[in-house]
Formats: sequence, C-alpha cells, structure tokens
Amino acid sequence: MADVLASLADIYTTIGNLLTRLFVDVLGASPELASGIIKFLGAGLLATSVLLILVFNIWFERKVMARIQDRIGPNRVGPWGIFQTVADLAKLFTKEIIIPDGADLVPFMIAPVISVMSVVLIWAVVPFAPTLIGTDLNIGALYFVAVSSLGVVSILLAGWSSNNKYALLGAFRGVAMLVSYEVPFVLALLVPVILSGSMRMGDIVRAQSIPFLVVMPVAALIFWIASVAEVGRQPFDVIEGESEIVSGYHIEYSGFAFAMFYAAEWAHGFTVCALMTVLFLGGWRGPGAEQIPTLGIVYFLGKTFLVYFFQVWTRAILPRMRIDHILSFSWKFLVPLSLVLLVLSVLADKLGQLYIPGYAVAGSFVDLLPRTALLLVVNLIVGGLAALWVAGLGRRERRRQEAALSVASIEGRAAQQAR
Amino acid sequence: MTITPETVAFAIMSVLVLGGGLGVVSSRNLIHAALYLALTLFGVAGLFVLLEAPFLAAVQVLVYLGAIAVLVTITIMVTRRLMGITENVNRQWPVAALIAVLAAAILGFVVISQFAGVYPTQAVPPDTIERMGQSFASHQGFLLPFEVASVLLLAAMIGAIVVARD
Amino acid sequence: MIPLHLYLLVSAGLFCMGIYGVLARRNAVAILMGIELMLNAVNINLVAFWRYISPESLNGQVFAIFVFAVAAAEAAVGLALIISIYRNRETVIAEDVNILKW
Amino acid sequence: MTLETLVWLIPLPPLLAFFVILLFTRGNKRISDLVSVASILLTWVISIIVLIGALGTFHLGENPIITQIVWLPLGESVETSLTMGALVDPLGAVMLFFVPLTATMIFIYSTGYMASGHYWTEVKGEAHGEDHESDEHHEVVVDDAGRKLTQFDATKWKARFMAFISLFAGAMLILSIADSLLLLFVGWEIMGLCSYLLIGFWHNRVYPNQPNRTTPLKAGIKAFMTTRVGDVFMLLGIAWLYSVTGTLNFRETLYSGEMLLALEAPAFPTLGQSVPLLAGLSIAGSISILLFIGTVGKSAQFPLHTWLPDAMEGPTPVSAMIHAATMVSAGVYLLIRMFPLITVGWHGHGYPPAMKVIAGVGAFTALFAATISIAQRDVKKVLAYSTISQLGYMVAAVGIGAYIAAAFHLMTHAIFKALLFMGSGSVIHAVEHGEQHAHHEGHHFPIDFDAQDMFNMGGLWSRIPVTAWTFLVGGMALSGFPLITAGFWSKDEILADAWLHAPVVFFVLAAAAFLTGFYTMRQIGLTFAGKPRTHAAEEATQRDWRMNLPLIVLAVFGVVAGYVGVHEDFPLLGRLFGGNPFHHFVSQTLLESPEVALFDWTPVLLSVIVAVGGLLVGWLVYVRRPLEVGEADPLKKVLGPLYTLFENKYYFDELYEVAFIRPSQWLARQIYEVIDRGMIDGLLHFIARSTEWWAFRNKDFDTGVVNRGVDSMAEGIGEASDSFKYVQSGRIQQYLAVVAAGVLMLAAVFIWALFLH
Repeated sequence: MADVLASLADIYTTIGNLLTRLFVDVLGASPELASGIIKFLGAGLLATSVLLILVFNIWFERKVMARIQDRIGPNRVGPWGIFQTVADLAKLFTKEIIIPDGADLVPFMIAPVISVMSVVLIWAVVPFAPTLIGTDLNIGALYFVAVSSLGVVSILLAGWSSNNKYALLGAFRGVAMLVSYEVPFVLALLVPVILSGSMRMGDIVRAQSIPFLVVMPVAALIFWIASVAEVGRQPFDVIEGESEIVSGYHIEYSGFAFAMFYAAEWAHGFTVCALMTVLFLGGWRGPGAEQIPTLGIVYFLGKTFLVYFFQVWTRAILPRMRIDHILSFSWKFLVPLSLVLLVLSVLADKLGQLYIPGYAVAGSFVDLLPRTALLLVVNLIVGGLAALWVAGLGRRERRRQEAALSVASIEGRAAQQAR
Repeated sequence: MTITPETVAFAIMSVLVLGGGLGVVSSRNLIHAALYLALTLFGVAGLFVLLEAPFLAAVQVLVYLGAIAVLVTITIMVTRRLMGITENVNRQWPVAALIAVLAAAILGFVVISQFAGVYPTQAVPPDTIERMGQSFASHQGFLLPFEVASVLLLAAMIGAIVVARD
Repeated sequence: MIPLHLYLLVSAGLFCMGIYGVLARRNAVAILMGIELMLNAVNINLVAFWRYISPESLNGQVFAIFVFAVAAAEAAVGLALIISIYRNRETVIAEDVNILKW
Repeated sequence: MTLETLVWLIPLPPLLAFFVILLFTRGNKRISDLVSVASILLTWVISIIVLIGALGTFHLGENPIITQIVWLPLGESVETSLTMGALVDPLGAVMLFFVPLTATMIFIYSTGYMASGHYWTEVKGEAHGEDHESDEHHEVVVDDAGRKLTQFDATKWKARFMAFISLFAGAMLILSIADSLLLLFVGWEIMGLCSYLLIGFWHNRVYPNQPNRTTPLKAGIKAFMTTRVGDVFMLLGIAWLYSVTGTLNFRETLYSGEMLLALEAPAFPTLGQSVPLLAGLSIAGSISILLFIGTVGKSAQFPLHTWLPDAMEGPTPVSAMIHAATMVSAGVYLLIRMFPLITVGWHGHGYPPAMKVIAGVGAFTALFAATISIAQRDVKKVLAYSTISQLGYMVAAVGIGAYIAAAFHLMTHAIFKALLFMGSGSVIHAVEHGEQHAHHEGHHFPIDFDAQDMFNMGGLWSRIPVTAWTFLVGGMALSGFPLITAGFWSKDEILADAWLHAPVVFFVLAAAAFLTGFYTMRQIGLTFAGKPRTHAAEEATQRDWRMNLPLIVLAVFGVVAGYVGVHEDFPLLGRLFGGNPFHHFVSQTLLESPEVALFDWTPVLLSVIVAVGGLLVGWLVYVRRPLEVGEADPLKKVLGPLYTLFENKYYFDELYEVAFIRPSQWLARQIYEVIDRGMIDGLLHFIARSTEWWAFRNKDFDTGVVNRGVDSMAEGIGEASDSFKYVQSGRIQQYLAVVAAGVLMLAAVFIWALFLH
C-alpha cells in the first residue's frame, strides 16, 4: 500500500516511468527515443487539455455573467446548460469557412493558427505540480512573454488579410493596445523574477513561501490589469468591440477559423489567470503540496479558477474604455508607476539586505517576514500616492466637466431666451 | 552527421531561415515579404535554441518577432500606395545578384576551408544567464556597453517619435 | 551533432540574401528588411561561434544582445524616416528619393 | 690789412657782385647796376692801393707780394700739393694798373649802353606771349626768309648782363694776380665761359632777310669752341710742365736757374732723329709752343682768329672789355709771364724755334688782320681786326725778345682800344636813336637797316662831338700819331726792338702800321666826316653822361699812358719823363734784366713816316672827299678783287667751315651713323630682338605647353568629373552596391593573403 500511496502521491512520475518502461522494454526503443516520444505525448496531452478546459470555462463565464446580470444563463443544453459550449463548438465546426474576395489567402489562413499557437505555447512553461511541468526552462518568464507577443502578429495578419477596412482598423487598435500593455506586463513580471531570483517558473513558485501578492500587492495589481488588457477582454475589449467596429479583425472569419480565434481568445484569458496564480499566488503551493505532488495541481487549478472568477466578474461589471484612454492609461500611468515601484522596491530590498539584521532573501515563511513587511510598506506607500494622484486627476477632470456643462447650459438658456 | 532530432530540427530551422530569406527578397507582395521575414526570424530563434542559447531565442522572438516584424508590417501597410504592386526589383538587380553570389562564394569558401568539421568542445555552463546578468552590472563585464545601449535605445525612441510625428 | 560550418553556411546564405535584398529591392521597407536579415545572419554567426568556440565566455551572447539593441533602434528610426519620407514625398521607392545627387 | 691780404681782396668784389646780382637783385635793373659798378670801383681802389704799395717796395722783382695756401693736397708734403696763391711782381703791377681802370670805365659805360636798344627776334608761335611783359607791343613782321619777326627789348636782361660782366672782371683779376699756371688757367677758363655767355647774350636775336648770318648764339658757340681748341693745347703744355718740373708756380719754375737748364734738354730725343723738324726743339721750347697755341686761341692770332670778328654780335661793352682790354690781353700776358721759358736757349743771337714761331705768327697776324680791316663795312668789325693785328704786334714783340715793349704796348693798346670800342658803341647808339626819330617822322627804313654799317653813317662829327673827339684821340693812338699819342711810344718801342733784332719782322710790322693808319682814317672819315648819308645819321644823338665820361677819361689816359715808357735817350722828352721808368720797373720781373737797346733814330723815323703816311692816304680818300649817299667804297675800285677778298676775310670762315666744321660734323654724323646707330643701336636692337624672340619662344612654350597643358588637364579633370559626377546618382542602393563590391574585393584580398598564401 505504501508504495501505491507513494506512487499515487507522485502520480505523474509514476506514469512517466510506466510509459518509459513500456516503450523501452516492450517496444525496444532507445531510451532517448522513448523519452522523446513521452515528451511528445505529454505535449499533445497538455495542448488538448488546455482546449478542453476551455469548454468548461466558456460555460462557467456565461453562467457567472448571467448570475451577475441577474439572469440564469445557459441551462437548456444538458443539466445547468453545461453542454451549451459543446453545442456552440459543434455549430462552429459545421459552419462553412467563407474567404472574402481580395483576401490574402495565406495570411488569412495562418492568422488563427498563430493566435491559438501563441496561447497554447505559454502552457509549456506553467508548473502544475512540483514534478509536473512542460519544460522547466530557465528563462520561463521571458519565454511566455515572447510567445504572447506572437499574438500581436496574428491579429495584424488577420486584420490585414481580410481585406476589410474595419478589420484593418480593429487590427491597428488591437496591436497598439497589446504593444503598449506589454511594457507594464513585463515590468510587473520582473517583480516575482527579482523576488525569486530566477526566471525559472518552478523556482518562482518555490520561492513563494509567502505569496508575492502579499509581498508586492501593487505589482500584482499592475500585472493583473496588464494581463487583462493583453487578453483584450471586457474593460479593454476594444478589439472586437461589437458596438463600434462590428467585431474587430476577425470579422471576415467564419466557421472553424472563427472558432479558433474564439477559442484562442478564451484560452488566453484562462492562461493569464494561470500565470497570475503562478507568479503571485504561489502556483501549486499549499499544505502538503511539496510532499504529495499530485495535490499541487488541485491547489493550482483552485487558485486559477478563483482568479478567473475575478476576471469574469470585472468583465461583467466594467464598461468598455475608449482606445486613447486605454493607451494613455498604460503609457502615462501604468508604465511610470511600475517603473517607480520596481526601482523603489529593489532599492529597499537591497538596503534591507544590507542594514536590516536577519533579513533573508529566501527561506521559510518566518524568514521572509521582515522582507515582506518592508516591501509591503513600500508598496502601500507607492500605491497610496498613486491613488491620491489619480483621485486628484479625477476631481480636476470632474470639475472641468461640470464647468463645461454649466457653460453649455448657460449658453443654452441664453440661446433660448434669445429665441 | 547522423540523423538525430537535433539535425532534423536544424534542417527544419535552416530551411525556414533560408526559405524565409529568399521569400523576403523575392516576393512580389510586400506583406508576404514581411511575413517571410517573420518566418525567418522565427527560424533564427529556433537556431538559437539549437545552439543552446534559450535566452537569446526568447529575446529574438520578443524583440524581432514581437516588435520589429510588427513595426515593419505596420509601416508597409501605412505606406502602401493604392495603385497596386509595382515591380519590386530595381535596375541594378543583376549587379546585386552578382555581388550576393560572389559574397556567398567568398564566405562559403572561408567557412568551409577554415571551420569545416568543428564540433563543440565544451558544454554550455548552466548558469550562463545568471553570469550574463551579473556581467551586465559589473565593471569588469559589460556595464558600459549596457548603459550606452540603453542611451542608444532612448535616443532612437525619441528620434523615431520626433521624425515620424505628424 | 551539427558541425559549425553548417551554421556558418546558413548565416552566410542569409547574409547574402540580405545583401541582395538591400541592393535589389526598390521599396525602402524591403531594404530595411534586407538589413534585418543581415543582422540576424550576424547574430547566428555570433552565437554559433560562442557555442562552438568558447561557450564559457559571455562575449558572443552579450554581443548578440547588443546587436539586438542596435537592430531594434535602427529599425525604429529607419521606419520612422520611411514614414516621414512617405508623408512628404508620397513615395517609398528608394530610387525616387534621389534629390541628394549631382 | 697787410698788402698780402689786400691782394686777395682784389678779385673778390666782382665775384661777390656776380653772385649777389644773380641770386638776389636779378629782378631789379637799377640795384644790379649799382652793385656791379660799386664792386668794380672798390676793386679799382684796392688795386690802386696795392699798386702804390708795390711801387713803393724796393726791388719788387726779388720780393714780390706773395701769399700761398694749399689747395689740393696731392702728396704727403706741402711741396707736392697743388698750391694757390697771389703774386704781384712788376708785370702783375702793370696788369693791376690798366685792368681795373678799363674794367671800371666799361662798367660805367655799360650801365648807360644797356639802358636802351631793340633788336629783331623770331616769334615761334606762342612765344608771342613772352612779349607781353615788354611795355610796348611790337607788330609781327615777316621777313624774306618767311620768319615772323618782332622787336625785342634789348634791355630786358640788363641785370644778368651786369652779373656776367662782374664775373668776367673777377676772372681777369684772378688771372692777373695768379702765382701759378694753374690759377691762371682757372681765370683763363672762367673768362672763356664769360665770353661765351656775353657774346651770346642776345641769344634770341635774328637778322632779318639774312637767315645765314651768324647770330649771337652761333657766335658765342664759335668763340667758345675756337678758344677751347687753344685751351686744350695749353693744358697739354701745363701738364707737360708739371710732369717735368713738379710744380706750376712761376717763381719756382721760371726763376730758378737749374730748373730752366733742365728744361733745355731736347723734347723729342728719339723722335728727333726721324723728324728733323722736332730735332731742335727743347722741352721748354715745345712747352712754350703749346702754351703759345693757347694764346693764339685766346688772343685770336692767325689760325684761330675767326671767332673775334663774330664776337662783335655781343653788346659793345662786351666787345670793349673782352675783345679789347682784358681777355685778349690775357693771352699776351701769359706769353710775357712765360718769357723765361720761351727764351730758354736764346743767348742774344739766333732765336730758338719757339721764338721763331711766335714772332712769325705774330708778325703775319698783324699784317693779315690789317689787310682785312681796311675792307670792312661794320664799324665794330674794323676795330675787331685792328685788335687782332695789334695783338699780332705784341706777340711778335715777345717773339723777338722784347717782352717789356710788348707789356708797354699791351697797356696802351688796352686803353685806347677800349676807348675806340666804347666810341663805336656810342656811335651805334646814336644811329639807332636817329633811326627811331626818323622812323617817327615818317622816314621808312627797311627792316634789315644795319645801324652798325659805316656806309649808313657820315657827318656825325657835329651830331655827337664828344664821341667824335674821343674817337679821334683813340684813332690817333691806335695808328701811332707821333709824339702825343701813347700808341706811338709803345709801337715805336716794338718797332725799335724789331729793327734791332729782326729786320724782317720790322718791315712786316711797318706795313701793318701803314695799313693801321689807313683804316683808322677810313673809319673816322666814313663815320664822322662829310654829310649824313641816311636820315638815321641825320637824327643821330647821344647825350648819356654814363657813356661819355669813360670816353673822356680813357682819352686822357690814351695820351698820358705813353709818357711812362719814353726811351731815356729820346732827345728832350726822354729826360722829361724820368728816363723810361716803365722799362726799369718791368725789367725787374726777371732775375737778370735785359740791357736797354741803344736809342736809334732810323726805326723811329720809319715808324713816324709809315704812320703819318697811312693817315694821310686815308684822309685823302675818305675825309677830303666824303662819300655820297649810296656811293660804293672808293677802295673797291682801286683794289677790285683784292677788296672783296679782304671784305670776306680771305674766306677763312668758309675755309674753316669746309676744312674743319663740315668734316667734323661729317665725322660726328659718321660716328653717329656707324658707331652709335650701327653698332651700339644694332647691338641693342639685336639684344632686344633676341630677347623678344626668346620672349616669344617663351610665350609659345608657355601658352603651348604650360597653358594648354594645364588647361587641357583642367578640362580633362572637368570632363572626367562631369562624367564621374553621375556616380552620385542619389540612388542609395547604388552606393550600397559599390560598398558591397569594395568589401568583397577586400575580403578576396584578405583570403588570398591569409589563407591561400
């Protein structure tokens, strides 16, 4: 039993060993070949699982959105409508892919593929459990930033090749937003990298004996905002703002191509939540996760769905922002804030190491307390100042608005009296 | 030169690179050229991975694919004249071709004559990225070039904004 | 394992294509793309030499990174120039921009 | 003020006057006159004082008044340096007696003479303006020769005239007190200059209708050149003397016995064998001949006499001073001063060649000039030729050894000849006044009316009595009217010595004396006797005291001067006049005084006969039956061709013209043509042409090679650059292609160098 429990504790390695033994002993492949095949199978499994989770997520989001909007949400197809997404997908799969006239065929076809690719590739680096991770690249953080930037290319291609002005316009907007939010996204990403001292995702998770959210809440907030913008969902869903430019760059897409774009988008939303959990919520860390790796994935998925819930929540309640507001918010507020935060916190951390006794950079929960406190203080200060500054801006803006309104009203009355 | 996954990957990547390059150079439609460029860059990133320089691969993708390719594509879109695709090669293309071929011959000759059959002797030390990070900050290392590069980027950014400002 | 000269051949090929692209293409942006190709060829070379000749020293990689920086700066400024030329001269063809001649 | 310093002061006043007038008072005629006359009076007074002092000193010969200063240090010691000093010995005293006297009289006379008078001058276009200064404006007349003539005021340059005359007087006095040949030569040359300046004084005078008559300008040049010929030979003599004796001082050379002995050596020992003529000549003889040639030039003796008659072109006081009293006498003074040198080798009998030459030339000149004089129309020309003949007398006297007689005649001649010249001057003035008066009263005179022509005069006895009488005294003295005139005594002395030593000379001189008497009476007859032949003569008047006073004074001296030298043995008068004091005084100049010739009646009688005969014949021909208006000269009928010969002065002028002037002009022209133009110019032209040729070759080379080369290079570069400039096509890809090509080549080289090598 013990070994059964042990094998269950670390189910992933046991499966791995089983398979290798299978190939090597049974099929007589060379160990390298065997490991190659196992890696290949693992990758395939991961990709399909990402897309499958998607099905649940869509349903979950529509239900939550409905509940927030005080309606029931899909409940016809299957119990509580859980098969609604399957029905949608089936519909999309069967739809005919219409290629617009004058469209640039090759880029038209490639665009959806690249968008899905950019999302799925990110999962290669996400650590589900202490022993379960795609490839623990030592540049993990940088990898998924690079890959996510591929998304920009796909949008551009889609917008351009569909030979539609609205598509092109939407593409330009999307590219502008994504590129501009990439900067704060990376800067915020730097915080956990610096705190954990390494870009390897596994190390970052292991370093989070105290979740970085607690240590650097402002950084987490900036990362959260930037990631939502990266996805292009609700507060920033200017890309396919239905009311303005029909539905952005994938307007000309239909059928399976549209399904791929749609899937990529939703998957990206979920992926970002996963990143959030890995970077700021301590990934698979939980009581007993270290010992029993299989528990890791449970904690991980729990936290991810928690973050996802928040995302859907904000998506439901926040109105769409204007494109120039979005850009100016990024360049004029987020980027400077993150820079300042980053510099001050690193400075404080360095000073702390030098002057505060017993200031540990890594270690158990207790060891990290002084550092957490210090950084927490810095964050609160910077965050507070930023908040005050924004409030001031807001007040001034409101006063200007009212003045403009009063003037307008006076003129209006004058005009009426004049008539 | 046994067939190993690595050589296969190398073949794929080199095909991507050379094919992409050829595409960039010869494609009539400029957008296609830009796409081929992206393809080439991706191939190069792959080569970097093969050369066990993952950081560079990531930076390559991030910087080139993410930014420069996008920038180029956008510029092409902005500057396209609606009167269609003009003939993409100028009068002196035979000369250019000749020069390219000559250069290839010379480089090829040098490479083959000097570097044939050289195989990596040492393994890549695992902490190269950390050491690289330290080197950027240490005086013995590359602090000065690093700062100069940052100033350069700043200047380029400001320059680009000023020049392209409407 | 892959011998060094293969990498170098690939980079040489890319470099020569870059040269042809620069010298032969009419569109200014195509020229810039040619330049990008050449820079990438250089990068391949650098990294190849770093990997095959002296992996323990950081020079190759660092230098490649600086090539990235420069390439990025150059692309930015070049494209900005091309856009302003387009805005003023309504043309992007390199040959048309030939006022600075005798 | 010892005598020595006073001697120095004698020549000073005139020289000072010259500079004062020239520099300061040139503008004002009156002041100039005063300055010059005052200066000459001062000189006269000083010379009288010196004369008295000299006469008073015992044995003036041995210890004359001598002062010396170093003039030109030639060597270390004083002896070898050229000295300059003053010497007054008996001969000098004689000069100091009559030179200042005549000079003063002439100065006074010239202030009067130059006060009026006009002459014709040619108008050269704008020259006309020059006349505006003169008070009255003369109309322009055109003469036969087509020249535009106008009257020119002769008195315009009077101040300048007085200055020149003062300079001349100063020069004469320097000569007369000179103690060495050199200083004498200095005076000699200055006088030569002054003669040129004064003869050619009226340099713009032209004779209407006679284009080729010698004008004053030409006469001045002629005088200067001919005297210059003589001076050259004189200088040769001086140089020779200096080279032999080492000194030019009179006392050192002439009065030291051994010096004279040294000079006795034959001059041309080697040349002598081949040329018998030169054999007999001693050094002293040849030097004295050379010096004699100088005298011939200066005193107008035979060969070089032509300048004197033409010198009459100058104003009459000039003629009086220069050609009567002083300058011409300078020549004779030189001979007398050089007498010891001349008479080297003469011991009483047999003359040395030098003396023969001198005597011969002198005698011949006397006769020759006299013959010309009788046929002259111009009153001054007659006197000119008479001067020449009288000088001939003196030269002949020195030639035969009678230097005292020569000195005596020199003194008397100076006085009465100056008198005669001044008389003729006043005659001319009178005739000119007459012409003007007649002209005013309507008588028309041809433009070439010659106031000096005796045939236009006649009957002036009553018109100008003072001039007439003084002229008569002068004439009698000239022709040697016995007993009362000075001329008689001095000429007689010469004739006596000639009779004693050289009878041939005596007869020649006697003939000359006869002719002298004849032309003197002819002159008096033509000018004064009979009725006035022209209206000018009728109206002739001249009552200027400044002209008449000198005439009277000199007339008196003309008579008194003779009594000084009456031979002591002369019955009755000899004793009366102190026994020939002149002879004893002057003979002291030489160390051993020559013995006095015994008194001999025959020469005296002969000279009286000759003189009175000449006068009588002259009176018969011209005075008893005075000439009628327009009547030709009776002598012409008598002499016929001889007359024309004499009138034209034996055609010597033409002879010299042909013999010397034209050849020398020809020679000058040849030299000019051949040497100057031909060779020198030729050479210069050649050089010029060759350099020009070379310059052109340079130009060709320059333009051809350099310019064209450089230009073509420049063009080549220009074209090349033109074609090459298209390389900058503006197409950036082309540049890149070139760069790439360059890099490739470089790479190829490197590979070849590094790898394949």
